[in-house]
Parts: sequence; C-alpha cells; structure tokens
Amino acid sequence: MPKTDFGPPDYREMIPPIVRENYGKWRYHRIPRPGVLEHVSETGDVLSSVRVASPRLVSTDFVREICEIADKYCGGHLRFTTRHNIEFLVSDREKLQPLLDELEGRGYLIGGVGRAISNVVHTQGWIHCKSAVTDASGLVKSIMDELHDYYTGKKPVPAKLRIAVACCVNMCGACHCSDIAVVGIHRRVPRVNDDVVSKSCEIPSTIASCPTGAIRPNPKLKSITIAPEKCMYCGNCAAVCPAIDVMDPDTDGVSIWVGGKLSNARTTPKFSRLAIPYLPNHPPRWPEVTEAVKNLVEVWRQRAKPGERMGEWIERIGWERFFQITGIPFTEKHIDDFTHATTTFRSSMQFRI
Amino acid sequence: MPKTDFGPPDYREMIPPIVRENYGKWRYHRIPRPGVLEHVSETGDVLSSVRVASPRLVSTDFVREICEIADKYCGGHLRFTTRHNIEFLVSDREKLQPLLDELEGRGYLIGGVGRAISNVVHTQGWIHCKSAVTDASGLVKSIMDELHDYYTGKKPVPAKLRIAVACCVNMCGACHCSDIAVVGIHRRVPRVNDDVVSKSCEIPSTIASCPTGAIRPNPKLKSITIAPEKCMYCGNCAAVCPAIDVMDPDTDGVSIWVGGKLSNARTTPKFSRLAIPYLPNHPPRWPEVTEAVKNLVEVWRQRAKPGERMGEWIERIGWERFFQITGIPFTEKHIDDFTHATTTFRSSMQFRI
Amino acid sequence: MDDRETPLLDELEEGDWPSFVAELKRAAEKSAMSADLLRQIERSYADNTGHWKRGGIVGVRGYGGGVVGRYSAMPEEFPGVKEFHTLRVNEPAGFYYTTEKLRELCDVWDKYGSGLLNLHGSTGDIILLGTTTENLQPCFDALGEIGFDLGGSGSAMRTLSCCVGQSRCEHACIDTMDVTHDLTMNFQMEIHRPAFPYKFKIKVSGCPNDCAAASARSDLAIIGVWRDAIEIDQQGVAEYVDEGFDLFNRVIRRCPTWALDWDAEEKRLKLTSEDCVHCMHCINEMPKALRVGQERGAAVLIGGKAPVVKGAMIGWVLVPFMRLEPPYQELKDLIVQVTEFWAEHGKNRERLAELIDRLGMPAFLEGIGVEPCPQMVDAPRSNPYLFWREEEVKHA
Amino acid sequence: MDDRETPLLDELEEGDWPSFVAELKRAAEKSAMSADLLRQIERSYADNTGHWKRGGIVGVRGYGGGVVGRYSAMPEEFPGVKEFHTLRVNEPAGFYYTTEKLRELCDVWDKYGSGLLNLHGSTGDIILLGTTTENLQPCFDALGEIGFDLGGSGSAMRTLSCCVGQSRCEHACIDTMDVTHDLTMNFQMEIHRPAFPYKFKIKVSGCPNDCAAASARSDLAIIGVWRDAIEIDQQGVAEYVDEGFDLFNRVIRRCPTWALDWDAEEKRLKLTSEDCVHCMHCINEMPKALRVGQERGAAVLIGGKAPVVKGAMIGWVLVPFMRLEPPYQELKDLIVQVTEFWAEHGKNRERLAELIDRLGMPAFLEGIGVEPCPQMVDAPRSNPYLFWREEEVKHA
Ligand code: SRM
Ligand code: SRM
Ligand code: SRM
Ligand code: SRM
Ligand code: SF4
Ligand code: SF4
Ligand code: SF4
Ligand code: SF4
Ligand code: SF4
Ligand code: SF4
Ligand code: SF4
Ligand code: SF4
Repeated sequence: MPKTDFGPPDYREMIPPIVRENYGKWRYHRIPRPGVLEHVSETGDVLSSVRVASPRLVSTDFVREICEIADKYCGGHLRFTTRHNIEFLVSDREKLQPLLDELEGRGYLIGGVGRAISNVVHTQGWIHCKSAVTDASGLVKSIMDELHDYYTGKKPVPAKLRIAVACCVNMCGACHCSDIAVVGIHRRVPRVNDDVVSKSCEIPSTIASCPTGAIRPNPKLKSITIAPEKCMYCGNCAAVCPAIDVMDPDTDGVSIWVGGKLSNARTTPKFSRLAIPYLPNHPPRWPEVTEAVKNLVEVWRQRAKPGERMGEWIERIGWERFFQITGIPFTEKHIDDFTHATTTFRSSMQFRI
Repeated sequence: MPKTDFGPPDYREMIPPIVRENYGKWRYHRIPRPGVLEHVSETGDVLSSVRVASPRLVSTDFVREICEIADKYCGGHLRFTTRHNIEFLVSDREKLQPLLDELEGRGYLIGGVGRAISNVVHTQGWIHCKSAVTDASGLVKSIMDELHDYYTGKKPVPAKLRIAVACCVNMCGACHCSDIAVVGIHRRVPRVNDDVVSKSCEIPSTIASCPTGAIRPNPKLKSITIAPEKCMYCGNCAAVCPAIDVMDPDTDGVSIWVGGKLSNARTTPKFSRLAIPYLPNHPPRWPEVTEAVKNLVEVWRQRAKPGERMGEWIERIGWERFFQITGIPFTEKHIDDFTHATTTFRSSMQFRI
Repeated sequence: MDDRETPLLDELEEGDWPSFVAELKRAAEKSAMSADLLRQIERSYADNTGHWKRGGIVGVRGYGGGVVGRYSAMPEEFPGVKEFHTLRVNEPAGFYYTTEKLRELCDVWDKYGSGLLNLHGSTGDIILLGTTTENLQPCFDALGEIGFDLGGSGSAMRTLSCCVGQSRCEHACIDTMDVTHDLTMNFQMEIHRPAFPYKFKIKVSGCPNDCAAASARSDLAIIGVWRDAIEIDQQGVAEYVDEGFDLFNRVIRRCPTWALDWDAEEKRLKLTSEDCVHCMHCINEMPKALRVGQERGAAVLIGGKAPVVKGAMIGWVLVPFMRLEPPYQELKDLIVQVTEFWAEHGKNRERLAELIDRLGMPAFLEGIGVEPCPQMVDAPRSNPYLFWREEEVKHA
Repeated sequence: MDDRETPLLDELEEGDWPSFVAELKRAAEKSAMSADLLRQIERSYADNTGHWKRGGIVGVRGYGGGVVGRYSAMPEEFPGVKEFHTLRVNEPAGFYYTTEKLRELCDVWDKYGSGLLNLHGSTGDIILLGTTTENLQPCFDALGEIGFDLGGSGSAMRTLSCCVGQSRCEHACIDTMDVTHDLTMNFQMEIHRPAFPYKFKIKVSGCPNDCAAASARSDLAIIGVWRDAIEIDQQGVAEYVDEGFDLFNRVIRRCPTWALDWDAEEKRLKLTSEDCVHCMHCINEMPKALRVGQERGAAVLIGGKAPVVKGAMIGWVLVPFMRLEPPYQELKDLIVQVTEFWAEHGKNRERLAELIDRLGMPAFLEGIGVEPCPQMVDAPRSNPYLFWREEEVKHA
C-alpha cells in the first residue's frame, strides 16, 4: 500500500520564527511605503512583509530565484497571498532596505498593499483548460502592463481594487464578487453531434445541466435538441456531455463586470454587475479589453472619494450616472432576465433623471 | 339603448371654490393642531382641512349627516382621503373652531394627520366577500378602539403609521406594503369535491392557479389532486374552482406583518414582513390580535427616533433585535421558501450576535 | 330590530372608534336587506366563518362588469340577503363631492339597495353594498340620471384613483385629478367591458410620497416627479435653523444620497442636485423653504400587485420621466401599447408583472417599443446568462 | 528554442508586469513538454481558441481525485503535451513555505513534470501543471517523500484554504491556519475520495474582511467574528484626531449602523455596541486604537459558489457565532451534518446552495438539526405562503 492521506506540510514547520513567537500577538500594522506592511506585536517585535507581484504561472527556476532571495533576507521563509502575490517576511530591520533594493534591481514589482490594485486572480485559460474561451494569463499580462503603476503605488487609487479574469462563465475564482471582472463568454448556440450523444452522454444529466431549460430530449435520434431562443450559451451542457461543442473562435468574446466586493467593511458583499456585454477576443494584447478596463479604473480613480471601492462609488453616484460617465451604452442585456430578475427591477422613485 | 360610458362626475364640478381658485397654486402647509391641515396658497388664501375618522362601511344616514355638517361649515363640499377618512374643507377661518366643536360634540374623531396612526385600509370580510377568512371591519374596530389616541394625537407617535387589514391573502389593499398588516390565513389543505370539479371546473386553469405547483390532474376522476406537502393554503385554487373548499373555522386564523411602506421618503418602498405567523380568529374582539398590534405599536413608539417609520426603525435596530425586543419567537416560518427566497438570506457578516 | 339578536356584534358598538355595527343597525332600521345582513354577520361571528356563496355573474345592460354578484349561502335563514350584489360606482377624481351629489346618491341607494355603502373601496370606487338582481338595472339607470357611472370589475381596466394632487397639495408635479379623469373618460370601453387576461389597475400620485399608494397596487402607476433642482428659499431654511430645527439629524443625515449640506457660515443649504433622487424627504420636512423643481412630469411604474400568484410586487420603473400635458397622448399611447402586448401574450389570470416575469423584461420592452434605460433597474444583471440576437453576432 | 516560433506570445514578454511567457520559455528550455506547450499556446493565440481535448480520468493509486487529466487535441503537432495532466497538491495552511520545502518540490517537478506550476490555484492548491499519465504515480510517490499530499478534485471535498490569520494579522478572531490544517487532516477521506454529489469547498477567514474570499467561493465558509464590544483605546483615538484624521467622514459617517459617535469635549469615541454589526471598517481605519473584542469565535456561512447552474451565490449565515477551540468538534459535527444531508438529498452536480434552494431553507435546517435564527435572513419572508405541520394545527 502506498502512503496516502498524510495531508499537507504542517504550517507550524513552515512559518518563520518571528511568526511562531508572535502568533496571535500582533497588535497593529502600518504601511511605511507602498508594498510593505509593518506588523507590530505586543511583544515589541516588528515584522516587515514585502509584497511582490507574481505571474502565478511560474517555472521552477522562478521559484528557486525567490527562494534564493528569501534565504538571503528572510531566514529561508516566504509566503504567498490569497491573491498569488509573494510575500518576503523580514524580521531583521537591517535587511529591509537591501531586500527592497535587490528586488527592484531584479525588476520585481513591489506593491499591492493598502489602497492599491493588487494582483489579478485568474484561471487557466488556453494554458490548461478545455473550457477556456480566452486566455487568462495573456489578458492579465495585457491589463497589468497598463495598470502596474497602481500596483506599485506610483499612482495612488482611492481604495483597494480587485480585478479578476476568468476564461469562461464557470468563473474559477471570485470573479462574481470583484471590483472588475473580465469573463470569457460564448454567443452562439452549441452544436450537438447526435451520434456521439447517443453513445457517450447521459441525457438526463445533460438536460438538467441547462440553467434555462433549453435542452429537450430528442428520442428519435436518441439525442437532445437545444431550443435556440432559450439558450444563453453558458456551455454547461458541453461540460457534461462531450458531444456538445460550444466553442466558436469567431463569435466568442469577453465581457466586463464591475462593482463586486467581498469584505464586509461598510457595505455588505456585492456581486459584480454587467458593464460591457461583449468585447472581441483579440490576442495577444486584447486592446479593446485593456482599454475598457483602463477606462473603468480611471473614471473611478478620478471620481471616487477616499476609501470608496468601485461598487460603493457606483452605488453612491447611481448606475444611471455610471453609464453616462463611462460612456458605456446601457442595453437590454444589462437588464436581468434570469430567475430572480424581478428583484433587480427598480421598485422605487429613487433614481436620477 | 341605455346611456353608457359617460364616466364619473367631473371633479371640476365637485371641488369647492377655494380649490378651483388655488388649483396648482398651493405654497406650503402646516398642522396647527392634530387632525387639521392648513394649506397656504400663493394667492394668500388659506384652506383648512379637518380630517375625521370614518368606519368606511357607512349608512346613507351617516352620509347625510356629514353632508349636513359640510353644508354648515364648508359651503357644501367635502372629500374623502385615499385612506377613507373624511375631510371637511374650510375656507372661512371663522368657521374652523365651530366645526371642530360640533364634530367633537357629535363624537367624531378628528385626527390622522401628520405623525399619527391614520385610518385602517381594509377589505370586505364577512360583510360581503366569499373568500373572507375573518372579518375586516370587526378587526379594524377592535384594533382602533385601542389605538384611537394615536389617531387623534392625544398620544404622539414618532411617524406616520399605516395599518391595513385584509381578510385573505388576496390582500385587497396595500397590505403588503403597510407598517402593520393584519391578514387572514388558512392553514389546512383545501378539500376537493371531485364530482363538482369534473362538472364545473376548468382543470388547466385550476392547476395554473397554484403558486407552488401543488395541484396535479387526477385523470381517473376527471378531477385534480392536491399534494399536501406542497400546498400552503393560499386558496387561489378555490377562487378559480368552486369545487375546492379552503375554509376551515377551526384552523383558519390571522397573521401579522410589519415594516412595509410606500413613500419614497428617505428609504425606498418596502414590503411588509412576517412578524407573527398565526393568531386565533376570535370575534367579536380578537383579543390576541389586538394585543399583538398594540405591542408592536408600543415597542416602536417608545424606541423609534422622531420621523422613523416602523420598517425604518426595524432596519436600523436589525431584525435580530426586533424579535428580541417584541418577544416574538423567530421560527422556520419566518424564513422565506418561495421563489426568491435565496435573495432574502443573509449574505454578509453584518449582523448582531 | 331587537338588540338581543346580535349580542356579538353589539360588543362592537362599544369603544371610541366609529362603529360599523352602528351603521349596519342604522341601515337595518330602514332596510330589510340590511337587517338580514346584520343577522347573517352575527351568525358569521358566532360560527367563525363567512356565509356567502361563490359564483354568479350579474350585471347591467351594455356593461360587462361593475357589479359583483353575491348570494347568501343561507338564503332561507336570511332571505334579505339571498341576492346581495354590490355596484362599483366610479368615484369623481380626488374623492371630492358636493353634498348635493352625495345626497342624490343616498336617495337612489335607499330606493334600490341596502342603504349601506363603502366610501370608498380599496380601488377607489364608491361601493354600493347589496342589492337584488332585479334592482340592478333600475338602480344603474337612476345612477345614470344623477351622473354616476359604474367602475370596473373582472378582467377589465379598473376604476382609476389618485391623490389630491394640485387641488390641495403643494408638492404635486402633475395634475393628478385631471389625468385620472381624462384617462377614465378615454378608457371607458376598457373599464366597462372586460377583455383583458385579468384585472388592470391604474393609479396616479402627484409626487414620490405616493399618497395614492399607486406603486403597490397598480399594474400601471403614474407618479409625479421633477428633474431640475429643488427650489431652495435660503431665507426660509435659515428661519427653520434659527428656530432650532435640527437640520443635520432631521434632514441632511437622512437624505438617502447625502445630496445636502449646510454651510453654517454662509447660512446656506447646499444641494448637489445631480445626487438628488427626488425622495421628497427634505421637502416634506421643510415645506416652507423647499419646493419641487420646475421641470415637472411623471414616471410610469408597472407591475404593482398583491401576492397571488407569483408574489406581491411594487411597481417597476418603465418610463423615468414623461411630460404630462393634456391630452396626455404619449401616456395614452403607452397604456395602449402595454395592455395590447399583455392582452396578446398574457395567459388567463396572468397579471402584467407575471407576464413580464415569464417573458423577461427585455422581451417586454422590445414588444412595446420602449428603449432600455438604467433607471429601470437597481443594478444591472449579475449572472452571465445573456442572450444575443443572430444579427448582433457576426460570424465569419 | 527559436524565438520566431512564437511571435504572438513574444509580444507578451514586453511590458513591466511579470510575464508568464518568460516563465513558459524558461521551462521550455529544460522541458520538451513545456516547449510543446509554448507552441500549442502560440497556436491558440493564432487560432483564437484552446486546443485541449475533453474527458479522460487519470489518477494515482488509492486516490479518487487530485489529478486533472488533460490531453492535447493536436497530439501530432504537439506531442509533448499529448498527455498534460495537472496534480493538485495541497498547500500548507496560510501559504507559508520554507525555501527548503519549495526547492524539494521544484526538484520533484523538474524530474517528473513540465517544470511549470501555479502558486497557487484559485482553490488554494499548488498546481503542478502538466505531466504524463506514466509519470503520475512516481511523481506522487516522490511528493509523498517530501511531505506533499494531493488536494481535492471532482465531486469531493476540496482543498481548504485560509487567510494569514493570527500568524500575521491583528484582526484574526480565530486561528485560521490551525482550523484549516485540522479540518484538512480530519477530512482526508472526503478530500481524496470523491463521494459527494458535486464539489464541496471550505475556506477560512479570520475576520469579516474575508481576505480568503471565503464567502464567495466556499460551500461552507468559516469567518471569524467577536461578540462583545470593540476595544477602544481612547488615547489612541485622540491621537488620530489630533493628527488631523477626519474621524467624522472617514469613520463615523461610514459605519453602516451609525454605532459610533465622537464626543468632542471629552475626546471620547462612543460606541453603541448593540448597534455594531462587526463590519470591521472602524478597526481597519484606526488599527492602532481599535481592536476586535475579546469574546471571539466564528460564523459559518453556507452556499457560496460561482454562477453555474442556478446563479452565483454569496454564502448565507447558518451559524452566527460558534466558539472555535481545538479539536473543533462542534464545527466538524456541523460539517458532517451538512455534507451528509447534501449527500443524501443532492442530485448529481447539485451544489449545496442549489439543494437548499430546491428544498427550502426550513427543510434544510430541520434536516441538519439547526434552529432557525433571525441572523439567517436579511428580513423575514414577505409572501404569505407559509407551511404548517399537521401537529401544529390543532383541529377540533
Ligand atoms: C495578505 C492577505 C491575506 C492572506 O492570507 O494572503 C491580506 C492581508 C491583509 N488584509 Fe486583506 N488580505 C488579503 C486578501 C484580501 C481579500 C481577498 C481577495 O482580494 O481576493 C479581501 C476581500 C476583497 C474584497 O472585499 O473584494 C481583503 C479585504 C481586506 C480589507 C477590506 C477592504 C475594504 O475596505 O473593502 C481590509 C481592510 C483594509 O484594507 O483596510 C484588509 C486588510 C488586510 C490587512 C491590513 C490585515 C492586517 O492587518 O494584516 C492585511 C494587509 C492588507 C493589504 O494588503 O493592504 N483586507 N483582503 C491577502 C492579500 C492579497 C493580495 O495579495 O493582495
Ligand atoms: C389626504 C392624502 C391624499 C389624498 O388624496 O387623500 C394625503 C395627504 C398628504 N400627504 Fe400623504 N396623504 C394621503 C395618503 C398617503 C399615503 C397612502 C396611504 O397611506 O395609503 C402615503 C404612503 C404611505 C406609506 O408610505 O406607506 C402617504 C405618504 C405621505 C408622506 C411620506 C411619509 C413618510 O415619511 O414616509 C408624506 C410626507 C410627510 O408626511 O412628511 C405625505 C404628505 C402629505 C401631505 C402633507 C401633503 C401636503 O402637503 O398636502 C398631506 C397631508 C399629510 C397628512 O395627512 O399628514 N404623505 N400619504 C391621504 C391621506 C390618507 C389618510 O387619510 O391618512
Ligand atoms: C371591494 C374590494 C375590497 C374592499 O373592501 O375595498 C375588493 C374585493 C374583492 N377582491 Fe380585491 N377588492 C378590492 C380591491 C383590491 C385591491 C386594491 C386596489 O385595487 O387598489 C387589490 C390589491 C391590488 C391588486 O389588484 O393586486 C385587490 C386584490 C385582489 C386579488 C388578488 C389579485 C392578485 O393578482 O394578486 C383578488 C383575487 C382574484 O382576482 O381572484 C381579489 C378579488 C376580490 C374579490 C372579487 C374576491 C371574489 O372573487 O369574491 C372581492 C369581492 C368582494 C366583494 O364581495 O365585494 N382582489 N383587490 C376592493 C375593490 C373596491 C373598489 O372597487 O374600489
Ligand atoms: C485550476 C482552477 C483554476 C485556476 O487556474 O486556479 C480551476 C480549474 C477548473 N475548474 Fe474551477 N478551478 C479552480 C477553482 C475554482 C473556483 C475557486 C475556488 O475554488 O475557490 C471556482 C468558484 C467557486 C465555486 O466552486 O463555485 C471554480 C468553479 C468551477 C466551476 C463552476 C462550479 C459551479 O458550481 O458554478 C466548474 C464547472 C464544473 O465543475 O464543471 C469548474 C471546473 C473547472 C475545471 C475542472 C473544468 C474542466 O472540467 O476542465 C477546470 C480545470 C482546468 C484545468 O485543466 O486545470 N470550476 N473553480 C482552480 C482550482 C485550483 C486549485 O485547486 O487550487
Ligand atoms: S474559468 Fe472556465 S475555462 Fe477558465 S479554468 Fe475555470 S472552467 Fe476552465
Ligand atoms: S449552452 Fe447553456 S444555455 Fe445553452 S443549451 Fe447548453 S446549458 Fe443550456
Ligand atoms: S382580502 Fe380576500 S376576503 Fe377580503 S375582500 Fe379581498 S378577496 Fe375578499
Ligand atoms: S390552496 Fe393554494 S397552495 Fe394549496 S393547492 Fe390551492 S392554490 Fe395551491
Ligand atoms: S402624493 Fe405628493 S402630490 Fe399627492 S397628495 Fe401626496 S404629497 Fe401631495
Ligand atoms: S429630495 Fe430626498 S434625495 Fe433629494 S435632496 Fe431632498 S432628501 Fe435628498
Ligand atoms: S480576514 Fe481578517 S484576520 Fe484574516 S488576514 Fe484579513 S484582516 Fe486579517
Ligand atoms: S465595526 Fe463597523 S459596524 Fe461596528 S462600530 Fe465599527 S464601523 Fe460600525
């Protein structure tokens, strides 16, 4: 019998001594400069964490390189954040500036702390996922090449801004609650290969997979039929049944969603809402998407009050004005028509005219 | 051919001269004493409206009586409000006090203006409706006998409070958006008379009438079957098909709903929400219901800030505390399980513990 | 009538609130129908249940509605209410009456009916409560003589109603009474001859205070609003403040969008008008100093209704702003568009809101030819389930 | 490798943001698999579509998941990625590593895989990106040697993850890392052997800031919270104010329940603790002066998930407050209750939230034996469609 179920490495063996000693004793923190957190313990200890951007998809050489840095300045410990940044943990104050210098020298981007745009949470894309409508890594790179000054703190932003990219509506990540979410979408009814369906698909679960009930059995062909007027191209049937193909390079594209958040600070968590229903899928640089995201960030950055996240800003000024200011056309696609649609309709006279 | 489609009396012939002359010219109003509104026109004219409680269900003698008063003090004009109060319209300042005196002498209740409990909007009840679970007029009388001091202004309340009573869940009125709503409910699955169904009911529309899909065809009997676990006793099937009987004096009862509103002032319109799922139907005085309504009014009155309506107060203090303070038990019945239930579940960490 | 006959109801003659039982008794003195009604109600109080039968369509010539048929379930015991139909009589807009008109009405009703009535029914009608099948037509004819027509019932456009509006309210952005009267006259056919999938209600309020409770109980609510800035009389505001009015806590802090601020030094109330959502609160609190703006019109909300079947709805914004001047053509056209779409696609007993819920708002808007606008929603959709038309999706 | 082979991807080597293409190329220098991956991705960029096949279940002995099988759709052209499976390797709680451990991991992965990895996947795993079917078992064995086990995939409990918690954060109300590690060890069976209707995710955040994004993407989210009053260091607050911190606009006005007030004379921040809803905002803004209270525990939220099928959900409060001390028995029991109910009643591919939506929250609560409480809802129901049990309705 092979060894199984032994679980991950014990975190107690991974944490640096300063963390072990001050575990549960941290008193407060401050941000001495962009990208650096200084946590002060009730023991008097001070831990500086230096946050550095990572492409998330990395080579073992990259990992070895950051290990080398961590050995030099951090006693051989480091961590990653829940948004895939690297954090170098410095307990020896003397080593902070040299670390920062070395990181800058090597071209690492230091930032993502406090009121900043942090790393983009994203998904596999063409790198590994069979369902990918677009390439997540490429989109992230294209977008962040434009926005890195907001990561490093060279340019300030009013509040945290979380961008997420997902290559299909499965939204592997927390896209649906991001300040800005970029999501790959299909726009064409899937093609059904009846022969394959009858051989390799479980018809009831294929029918059940459709959120809008667009799929009916086709007993004659031992297959299924998709009612085109009910299908909104989510691709879930294709995930369940390999005989269904929803990919279409010509009509697939990218949608943009705004105003989500997850913290409970001030306002309760919010879903991201549709801003732009479709932009073309134009690798390698996705100029339309990049432009649109930049526009959203700029519009928010220039108008939001200090500490006001994207969704909070939009709710303060109203969606009416959001569409007006951003120049994004409001269309029938923005009006929900799924299950709880009526709960999103405006049932009040409180609006801007 | 009889004369048809000539429409109601023209309002222009019904309004008093002061209204005609100042139509669209009113500048502001004040409330010189409870139950009286003083509207000032840009012409300088002043109209005093004296609001008086009506049982709504009245005899022609009652109408003649108020006409007599209106002749004496108001030049033969009067109006009713959208909540069924009577308004005596006084253009001659000299006549105001005598009118008030006469009304008081005759035992009329003057009030319902400003921060007050106004008349109860209600429905037919046993007086005239075949669907009535309870008697609306009797409930109103019982409740308002307890609360009239809040109508007349003898006791002040923090804000407007609108009570509504409906004898069944059809809620003829705006119950579903009232500060306090009293609604008759059934609690037993309707009985189906299969013979009558097959003769006199349209089965498809009976099936379609059920909000929860509890009704299935029963082809054997040419009738229908109600799945008891899916039925929540709304009685809509009984409205559509006379062979279905939902009435049951033993188990029928009264429910209480709170926190609705309709004005857009400050907060957007709100639905009333379940407070008490069931109280017994005890004519002629409904002591349990009367007590419960009084408790709700008292709790609100003593705690709300000036100008804060029931629902606004509850939202400020939180439903957690509302149930705690009122002593009303929170049960599984308070948790929605209809179509949009999930949109009412708390999706945040913002709550009181 | 002998008091001891109604011991339960008698208890409801006690107390300060005006008593409907007293009214029943007053009517019972003059009318055998009302006397039997009183007895039947007493029986209901004893049995804890109503005693009316279901079914039975009655009416007057030339009309499809306006009468609600009602029969006692115990006609032997209470013969006076064997037939006890109500007439729904269309009220004059704003519920204003001359005493003369009301007296004429009483005379007719004493002659042909129970002498009992509701002023008014929840929809707005004068409810003449209880007459026989035989008396319906003569009663209607007599009502016609004095200028009262029937209102709506059944699957028809229902009797309209409205708030007092410009006739006595400084906030009114539209002439609610005129709109109501004009629409009522315009839609006589739709009101009197049920031809819709279900009831269709219209109510008119002069401002967002919605004193006609229109948004909760109208398939189509017309609510006055303005779109320029609130008029501020700075002198007036200063007076409020000088008199000790707690401007911050009563107004500034409670403005839903924080559109107001008080400049203590300059003694000026500052309004960021683009933030104002016309909630009325500040105006309500300081009517002597603040007024609705000058560019006035109305919003149209659709879909308000009670719970059955799909749940209660509060009206949804369809048109955020429409000027309303006689002959209100744009409004009338819209109503026709909406009701025609509904009449065509609605199922039997499917209210407008339920139809829209079933088909989707985008499909409804397309069907009636109204452009989508952000005021229609609290927020755009959050699910990625959007539809594309063939022609939008260019395919190589 | 020749640069001209990948003109499109090369463009993504430009710019300041760290380049995944640079990483692909670094790996491609050492690994033929990665070299072919680079080429296939270039093709995707040219064709505007992915080139992976669907289907294909692969794994390691004794496990039902932890590996995502992947095959190139163009194996002739890109033989290196004919098989290109990923291993999901369970991360240590809090994402802390010794450099030694990471280097060992790199060595194993260079030997058996592409040399490409994600630090980390969205769920929290270390994603070892691409190896052959043949190499799976030896790779897993080698990982075991250095103490790395697989995480979850398929219809299993998924790899847990958490925020940094008490290890580096002053706000943590619970020991997120210990809870995560303990649950991970406790539920090894459920993680490694898919036996649920669908995936089941658990994430742990130390406070309502929810830095693990738990409430959006966990079927069961554990979020730290306190229930006594916030600790206020009045001296500290006064210092903020003295330093010009705009207390009113940055804090007082933005508290969602107006629970705070500043007494300018006494220089005291007044907290109405019963109004505090633990949103964290004031503490976030003044970490030197304010602290979470001392009575600490966690809330449990259920149902968070992405859009497919019934729409995205943000977790719903199931337990508003639970003390969390090792061995976390109450929490473990709850998780077992919830997953067992779901396993019993859930359909294939039906997430927990979707099951609850289908059966109703009351039925779910009854099924798992949790008492209803008002914290579970934003507001009680507004529709009158309530159910009664036979035994509640006494009938004469
Ligand atoms: C390191 C990390 C936890 C970890 O275990 O890895 C972390 C760490 C801290 N978070 Fe966070 N948060 C981290 C992800 C998150 C997330 C999750 C996410 O982004 O996916 C959220 C929820 C995001 C959302 O709301 O959509 C999150 C919402 C917050 C907030 C609330 C911000 C707000 O006002 O909405 C605070 C409070 C603040 O910043 O004032 C906070 C505060 C903090 C503090 C200040 C807590 C402390 O005292 O140590 C830490 C430094 C903050 C900073 O980076 O500015 N953290 N924080 C995560 C860093 C991610 C990154 O690399 O950028
Ligand atoms: C007479 C009447 C209109 C009519 O055509 O008959 C009317 C008349 C006025 N309303 Fe109203 N409202 C009338 C029904 C309503 C309704 C509808 C209802 O109750 O069914 C509402 C919506 C109720 C709700 O929100 O649930 C209503 C919500 C208001 C409000 C908003 C109150 C709030 O803060 O939420 C105001 C503003 C205020 O009172 O400050 C208002 C203000 C007014 C003013 C002050 C307007 C004015 O300047 O003339 C009038 C006197 C108010 C008073 O009675 O205190 N009126 N008002 C109705 C009297 C009903 C009654 O007999 O009590
Ligand atoms: C008389 C009146 C109650 C009252 O005492 O004021 C009334 C009485 C009845 N309503 Fe109503 N409704 C009355 C206003 C309303 C309102 C309020 C309104 O119109 O502003 C509503 C809520 C708004 C709405 O329409 O949604 C209302 C919602 C209903 C419903 C539920 C409709 C729905 O879609 O949810 C029904 C059920 C039905 O149509 O079968 C109903 C059905 C009925 C019936 C016809 C039940 C029946 O079939 O026997 C009642 C006849 C009682 C009788 O014998 O006189 N009534 N009904 C109101 C009409 C008076 C008038 O014309 O002025
Ligand atoms: C690798 C990863 C994305 C990434 O690049 O980080 C991922 C990749 C896939 N996800 Fe995911 N999901 C990943 C985290 C998520 C998350 C986020 C999370 O777990 O915190 C979500 C949203 C939260 C949730 O579960 O709802 C997520 C929601 C989905 C869904 C939609 C499920 C739903 O109920 O809505 C699917 C569809 C499915 O299950 O068929 C899906 C399906 C998939 C599949 C298995 C699609 C497939 O069948 O090929 C993807 C495999 C890609 C591949 O070839 O590697 N993935 N997936 C993440 C797992 C890494 C890890 O283990 O650490
Ligand atoms: S978002 Fe879709 S395409 Fe992207 S990794 Fe997840 S399942 Fe695959
Ligand atoms: S793509 Fe989505 S909506 Fe269309 S048939 Fe498949 S599952 Fe249904
Ligand atoms: S609420 Fe019900 S019982 Fe009462 S009048 Fe309306 S339909 Fe009849
Ligand atoms: S009473 Fe209501 S829920 Fe029950 S079967 Fe009839 S329509 Fe359906
Ligand atoms: S709705 Fe507005 S206009 Fe009409 S009475 Fe009320 S406050 Fe006046
Ligand atoms: S009307 Fe309402 S929204 Fe507009 S300024 Fe006044 S209080 Fe604010
Ligand atoms: S969730 Fe709370 S405890 Fe965890 S890192 Fe964020 S702020 Fe700290
Ligand atoms: S934690 Fe949030 S709710 Fe509590 S006092 Fe601070 S700001 Fe207010």
